[in-house]
Amino acid sequence: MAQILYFGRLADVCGARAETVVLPAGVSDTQRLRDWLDHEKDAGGALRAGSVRLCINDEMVNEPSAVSNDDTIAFLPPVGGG
Amino acid sequence: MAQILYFGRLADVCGARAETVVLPAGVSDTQRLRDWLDHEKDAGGALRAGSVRLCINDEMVNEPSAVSNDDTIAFLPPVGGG
Amino acid sequence: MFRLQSTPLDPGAAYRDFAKAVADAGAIVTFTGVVRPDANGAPVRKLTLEAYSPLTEREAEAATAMAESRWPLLAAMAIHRVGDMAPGDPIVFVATASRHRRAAFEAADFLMDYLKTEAVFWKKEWTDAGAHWIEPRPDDHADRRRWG
Amino acid sequence: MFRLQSTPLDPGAAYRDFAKAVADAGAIVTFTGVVRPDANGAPVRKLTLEAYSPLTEREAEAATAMAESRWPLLAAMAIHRVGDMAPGDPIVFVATASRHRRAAFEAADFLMDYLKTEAVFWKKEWTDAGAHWIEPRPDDHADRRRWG
Repeated sequence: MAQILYFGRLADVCGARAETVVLPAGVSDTQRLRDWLDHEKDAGGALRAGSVRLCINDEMVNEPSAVSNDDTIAFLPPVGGG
Repeated sequence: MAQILYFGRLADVCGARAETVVLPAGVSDTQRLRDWLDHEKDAGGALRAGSVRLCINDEMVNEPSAVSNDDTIAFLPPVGGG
Repeated sequence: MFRLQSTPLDPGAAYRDFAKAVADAGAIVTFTGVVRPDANGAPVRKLTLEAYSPLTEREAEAATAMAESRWPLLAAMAIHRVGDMAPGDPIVFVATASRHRRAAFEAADFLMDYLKTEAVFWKKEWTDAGAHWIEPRPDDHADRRRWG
Repeated sequence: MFRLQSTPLDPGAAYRDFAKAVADAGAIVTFTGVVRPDANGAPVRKLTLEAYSPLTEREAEAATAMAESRWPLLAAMAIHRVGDMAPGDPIVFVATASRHRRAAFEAADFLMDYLKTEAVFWKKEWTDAGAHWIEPRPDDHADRRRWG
């Protein structure tokens, strides 16, 4: 099973900060993951937005990247501290 | 009598930080004061230097300015703190 | 050096610890970011800062290392709060030390621009008018671009 | 606000007093100038700072007022030591507060450039190689000219 993390406003949109999911056959890269999860969570495009970056196993990735049921995948909306 | 103040390195050059002097007749402006005191104190030009600014009664002055025996006159070498 | 902190941040104490460790410095610059009491005219009740450990720490460490390689610093550090804060609470403390002041000023300025635009944090502001997520202002991105 | 001080300067405590008085600030920048342990390779034994009261205070007050009129500050202050100091002792502490950070950074930077080049102080440095009076470096004057 894959671990999915939602940060910032995406946690509000998805109603969770973390969840485990079984990736269906065919959800094998980040593009397909975004499309599938956005539909599953009824996120209205929030998970597909270009401003949202993805992190796999605590590393920022260029997209598309492969994903599997062994991964922890984090959805990061625009960042900023201070 | 006029009060003369020497700051910074001018106190070392003149061997005093403050002194009272009677201005001779004719020492009526800052230019004449510089010439006369530089000679009196054997200051080797230190009191005549353009980099040394004069302050009369705690106010910076443009030169030449009038001086009298009622004044406190300060010789200020280049400043800088911090 | 970078540190996340979930307890209240004391910039006065942080200054002392930092200064003690850089005996050779001629110049020490600090920046403290504080929760403002109002946002768009509404009183702020709370600010929540969320980080993603260990990604947040790793990237912020890289930014302080970049500052140390770009300017002749004796030290650079940042402490950043996470969790819930009230107006007036410090959010972030940055300190830089160098022999001469220009390097310390520029490096602190650079680190704040990094923290505002690239550091891995999310901020939620709670006012009487509701809660919303804060993203960097256009000014923050413009400031960040000054450093290439 | 400007203050001359002949007793040791504690930047951590000065920070706390300053921050308490500016509850609305989002950004607080501080600069601390410290006596360096060496000069041209020789260990420094002592640094003596001389001021000319009330001229020094009056002109430095005017400089902080100029900073307050030029940038949208909530407050600006400087504390400057006089008398004898040892390596590691703080000489000067500047603090600025504003809603956004750019104003606080620039105003602190400006005040330090003023203090280095125009503030009415004289500095004598005592090393094993002898004592000499320190005047502003060319870099200090170049920095000062940035503000017109």
